[in-house]
Amino acid sequence: MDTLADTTLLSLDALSLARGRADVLDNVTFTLGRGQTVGLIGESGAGKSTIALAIIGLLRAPQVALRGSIRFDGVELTTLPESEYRRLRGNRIGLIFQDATAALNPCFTVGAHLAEPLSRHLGLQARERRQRSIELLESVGIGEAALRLDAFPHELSGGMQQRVMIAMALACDPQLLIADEPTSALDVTIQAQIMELILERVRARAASAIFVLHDLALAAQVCDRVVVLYAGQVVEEAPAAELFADPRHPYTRALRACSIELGERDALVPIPGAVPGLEDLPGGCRFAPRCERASARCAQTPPLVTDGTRRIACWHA
Amino acid sequence: MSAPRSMQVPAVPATRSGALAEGWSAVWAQRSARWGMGIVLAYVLAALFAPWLATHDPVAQAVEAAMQAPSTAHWLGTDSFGQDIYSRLLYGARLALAIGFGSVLLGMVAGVALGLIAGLAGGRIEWAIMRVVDGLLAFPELILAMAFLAVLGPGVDNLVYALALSFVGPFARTVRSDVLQVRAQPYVEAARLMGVPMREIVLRHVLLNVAPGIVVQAGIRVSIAILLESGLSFLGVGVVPPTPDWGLMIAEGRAFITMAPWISGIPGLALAILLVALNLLADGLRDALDPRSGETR
Amino acid sequence: MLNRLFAQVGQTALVLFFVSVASFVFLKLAPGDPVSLMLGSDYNKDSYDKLFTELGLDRPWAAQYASWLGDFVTGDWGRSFVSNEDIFRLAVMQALPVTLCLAAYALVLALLIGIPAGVLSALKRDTWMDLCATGVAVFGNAFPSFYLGIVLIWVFGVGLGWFPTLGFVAPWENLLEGLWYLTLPAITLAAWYIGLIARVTRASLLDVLGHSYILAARARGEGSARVVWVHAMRNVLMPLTTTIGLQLGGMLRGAVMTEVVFALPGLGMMITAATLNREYTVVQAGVMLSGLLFVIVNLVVDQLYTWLDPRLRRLA
Amino acid sequence: MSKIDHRSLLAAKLAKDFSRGRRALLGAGAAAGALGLAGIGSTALVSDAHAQGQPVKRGGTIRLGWIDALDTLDPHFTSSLGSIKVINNVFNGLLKVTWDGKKVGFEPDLAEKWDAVSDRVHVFRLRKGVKFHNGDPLNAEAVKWSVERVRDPANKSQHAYHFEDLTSVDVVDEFTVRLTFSKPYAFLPVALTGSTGRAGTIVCRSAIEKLGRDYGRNPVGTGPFKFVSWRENDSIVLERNPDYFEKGLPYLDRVEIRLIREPSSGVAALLAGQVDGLSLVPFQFVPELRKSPNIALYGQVEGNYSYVGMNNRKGPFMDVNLRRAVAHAIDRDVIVKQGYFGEAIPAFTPISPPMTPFYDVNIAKSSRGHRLDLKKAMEFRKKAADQSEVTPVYIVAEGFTGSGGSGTRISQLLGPMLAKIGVKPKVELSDRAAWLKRRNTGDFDMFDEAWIADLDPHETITPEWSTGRQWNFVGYSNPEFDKLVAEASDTLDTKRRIVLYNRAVDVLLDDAPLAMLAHRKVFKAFTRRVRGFQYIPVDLLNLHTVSLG
Repeated sequence: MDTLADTTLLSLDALSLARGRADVLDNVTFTLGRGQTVGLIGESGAGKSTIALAIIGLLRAPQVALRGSIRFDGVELTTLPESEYRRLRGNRIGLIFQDATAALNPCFTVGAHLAEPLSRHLGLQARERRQRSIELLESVGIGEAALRLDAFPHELSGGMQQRVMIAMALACDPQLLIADEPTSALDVTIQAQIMELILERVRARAASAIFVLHDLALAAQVCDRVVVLYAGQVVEEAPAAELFADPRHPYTRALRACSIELGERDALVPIPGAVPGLEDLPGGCRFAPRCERASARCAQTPPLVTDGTRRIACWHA
Repeated sequence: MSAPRSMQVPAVPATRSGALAEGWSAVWAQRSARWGMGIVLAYVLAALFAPWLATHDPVAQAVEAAMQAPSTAHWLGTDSFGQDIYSRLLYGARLALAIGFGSVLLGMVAGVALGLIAGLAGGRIEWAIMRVVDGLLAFPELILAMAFLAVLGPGVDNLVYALALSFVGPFARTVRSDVLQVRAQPYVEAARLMGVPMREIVLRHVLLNVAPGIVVQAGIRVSIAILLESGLSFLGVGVVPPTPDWGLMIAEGRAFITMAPWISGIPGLALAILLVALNLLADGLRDALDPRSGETR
Repeated sequence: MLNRLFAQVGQTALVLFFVSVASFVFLKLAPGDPVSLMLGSDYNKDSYDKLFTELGLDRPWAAQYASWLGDFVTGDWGRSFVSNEDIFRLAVMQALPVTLCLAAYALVLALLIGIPAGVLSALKRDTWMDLCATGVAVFGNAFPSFYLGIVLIWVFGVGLGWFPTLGFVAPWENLLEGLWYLTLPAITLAAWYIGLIARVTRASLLDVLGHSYILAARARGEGSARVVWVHAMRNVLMPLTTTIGLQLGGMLRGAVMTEVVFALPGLGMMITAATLNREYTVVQAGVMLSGLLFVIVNLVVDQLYTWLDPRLRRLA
Repeated sequence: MSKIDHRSLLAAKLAKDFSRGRRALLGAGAAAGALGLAGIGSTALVSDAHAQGQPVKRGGTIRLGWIDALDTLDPHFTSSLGSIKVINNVFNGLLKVTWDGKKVGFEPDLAEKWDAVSDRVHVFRLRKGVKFHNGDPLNAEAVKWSVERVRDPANKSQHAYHFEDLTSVDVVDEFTVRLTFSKPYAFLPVALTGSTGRAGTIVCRSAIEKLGRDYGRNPVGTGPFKFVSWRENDSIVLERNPDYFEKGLPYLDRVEIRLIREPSSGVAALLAGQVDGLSLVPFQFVPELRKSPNIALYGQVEGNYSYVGMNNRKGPFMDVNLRRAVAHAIDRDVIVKQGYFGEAIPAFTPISPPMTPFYDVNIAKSSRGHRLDLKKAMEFRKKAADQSEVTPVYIVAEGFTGSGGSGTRISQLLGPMLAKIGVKPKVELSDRAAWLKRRNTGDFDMFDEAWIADLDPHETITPEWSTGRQWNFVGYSNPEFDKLVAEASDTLDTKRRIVLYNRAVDVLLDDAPLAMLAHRKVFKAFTRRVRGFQYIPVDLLNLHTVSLG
């Protein structure tokens, strides 16, 4: 147990989350080791971002109904008092948002944004804060950092804004960095740079990271492990390379088939149908209505079966 | 604290064209707007059926029954002339609603016309119209109405004209800016390039698109009109007594505020409740029809 | 920049010119004149004619207006027919400060009450607290100021004796007493704005709280209070400023009634009395002044808005 | 009619009045007869509070709420009783009005002695050592200049008619001035004090020559209080005149007058103790104030009458029978109760109770004057030319009754009464400026108003109803009436005057250009800490004897 606690930074155990009548997450379980990166994959509405928000504690009771457990560095987060949770956020857990333009307060300068966690968590004084902020900006590849501190978000390009977001998330040297589709709002040419930057910063600090992505190929490139989510459930989990090379769940396969970068052009097959509404989910396997291999058995919920380094939830696997 | 709004708030229909019908159900979907609408409806009904609901002639005086507290004979008491307050209240609702809606409607028609002309014509015409509108806006509403009434003399019809005049400015300004916005839309440009006559463009695209904004604006103005009307009557340049009018009733009753508080209190409360309801309704209209405008108009 | 300023000034002057012509024509068309009022029950034709001529009211309208305008632009605002008071002194030195004090006090009160009420009802959305706060806001919007003023006078002035019921003590001479005297009028005038501000705050705050940057701030470990009052309110200030700015010009509307009820010698009172007295010179001065205020307020709000919203600032 | 008659009349009048004043000071019966027309000491009438032996507290500031409107503080050009009430504290006249609780009297004020040399020549001896507030001496020159200022047609004072029979004003010596009239002038004491002194008030020449029209905003007089400031729509401040000629008076250091447009605010301020008194109390508030133990109300039926005027020149009321029908259809008890909240008495004729001995105390039991008689009203109505429903235009202006405007109450009350005789007035409301214009130019069929603060039948009916006179707005003309009032004004014998005025009134009321309504009380209100106020029933608010307890 001790060794496990030492190597595991974060573990989600049977985490379920309901908001009103909508079951947003159902029985989500996975772990993240120290220095590891894990990717959360799935379509919109699969619950990826919800997991991110649940981990950082922005979706808690009484706002939502939360069951199961989230342990971070040996501490149970679901019952953690808000005041202590606040000390984790932005400090030991950093969050990078999908759309930096929206996630930066239009009324505050870059410097003000960066200064916040520095003063709150590290208690730095104005002079130190400024120094540190400049270092941070430089570390994420922003030139003329001192000038940029006084800039407002709208005066920066999208890529720059995302770099600022990253700098903010890294400001306090977090043990865990959660990146929620950090590049999807950016130009393709910049996406790679930003991804590279995040990975580089994470590795440089030997931190762990969770990447929320919808692109399986990208996940395969940047993550150690990948968790595939569908309609709030984990359907498959595996080391990234294995999963990409040999997806076993029909949904994972379908996702891979959608992937443009690595798949051949004519192999691009869209998934029929749409993600079911969270308020009236089908019984049994939730993917069954869209699954080409669906059969009578699928009316029953498939268990998440562990198979070596992988886990999968499908009767047909 | 709240999470992303899209998850909590039911999406509001954002399409502007043909929004009126959808808007109606969107208004109805809001609890406070439903309340507002219900109360306004009750007032309208009370006004319509005043002759049947009233227990007394609203201007019948009874010397021996002056300044009586509410009783079974006079449900809401009597004023200093012995007139039945309940009956006056009902007939007063007629006047308040007629003046409120009448003046806003009139001001709206004139203001929309001016705004449309200014927005569509552009150039010198627009410039001239907008300077006049600025001038109207620079007048304090009450003073404008007072000056106008001084010219025309008091009376319900003149009151409606005077109030309407003070509403022309705001409507014209709103409509003009809406028109400019709509004009810049690609589909209007496209229609123009396709040779659709300007008049048709105005009717089909522009008017339809600015309609929700106007309706919202009108909704807010009705309560202001009623407020102004009562103020003018209070100052003694509005409605001619003994016409049952809430402003007059309050003005008359203010002399007896400790001895017979109901004389001014009841019409005051009736006025306040109606205005609350109108405001709720206007809020609902705004949320439903013109969600982006916020309260910034 | 300078060109824009000149255009602005020119346009303002034109609008004010229009306003002055309109008020002149209105008052001339209105039956009655200051002389009948001055003579009152001691009316006789001789005195009437003499005074009428003496005041220059027998000249053609155009001449009367022209001479007024000529004097006005050269800084001579003339004298009141009835009181023979110097109008510049009356309007600018005496009435304007009263109305400005009243409006400023009312605005501060409205902000101090309206914003917390709006925030409370947004944060406790759909609870009884929201209902109460909304109720206060909505009722503030609903009571005619003359009635509210009279009720406040009787309850807090006569009944409880907490506040003076009338009169004006210059706050620049005695701040505390000045504020004390202005409290009831300011509440009366503020009521409408409390409602307005609470509603705008609630709506804008709900909108702002839905933005990711609020979530992002919380994800950085910011406390709820700071998130609401710093991150969110900073953004709420923009729509709030616009609304208040648009309505502030109309504050004179409420001020008229409030000043009459509380016997405050402000602009609203001055214009009301002068309108009833048909003193076109005073009304014109008053209306021009209020028009000017309107324009200035708009300019200030524009500036404030640019200052509040960095996105509107131009990069130097 | 003879000299003797005249002198004895005045002598008797003055002796009686002065002796009463003396009696208060010196004790009963002190040399009343001996005084005759001779000089009166400069000793002041002592106020009731002090007569009662209460200690008088000197100093302090009284704050008064002024509900009625002011126009100017120049006594020769004011038309407003609101102004007069202030003016009477800043200025003095040759004579002043007094009240003993039963009847009105006239006493020397700036004059120390008044001799009627003949029925046309009056000599006034002035007090010595009186100074205007700016230091100018009050002397015969000043009086002459002041009287001529009113009389001079070039100045067009609306009060000039008081002196239309004045042929000359002569300075006899530094402190003696002589007024010579072209005919016997019984009205002189009233002319000098009536309309509460607008014509007989002495103003300061040098100040007027310096200030011109501004004098009305910066009055300089000889009175107990000096003018300090007037802030438009806000306040007027007066301060104690240390050199006032009545020794020891006034008691107050300062008077702050708050100008209040909204009467209910004024009443609230009084009840809240924010002001110590009100210049006027509209009838609506009287019951409220009567209830309050901290408030003293001063008010009696004064020299006034309210009436409905009907246009004789045009419209339905050219028909005398219709006018008579209206005059007899009005229930004056309802008007008194509902219109004036019981604070009035029905008016049968224009002669009001303070006009002793002209007022007939048994008028109610007589058959003279206007009274409710529906049968009679219907008879007149049947005689009227127009038998269909008549809709005369009734002009009204907003305002509380008794606070300057006549308000709309009377018109509302008259509606149902007149409906009974098929007269349905069309009420047209306007602001006061428009109302005055319409009244002055005869643009109406009917209106209601009141003539107020009158002391003598002459001023209460002559300029109002004589052919072509300035206040005859309805265009009434009856040579018989004109002849009777003209004769009465040249007559000095009181008994004869009574007969003449009674006949004139009967003619007037039979023609009914007006329908009588009521004689109203006029109220002042003070908090209980205000002591020594002397009530005078011509709407005056003199503060020189007032102190704060």
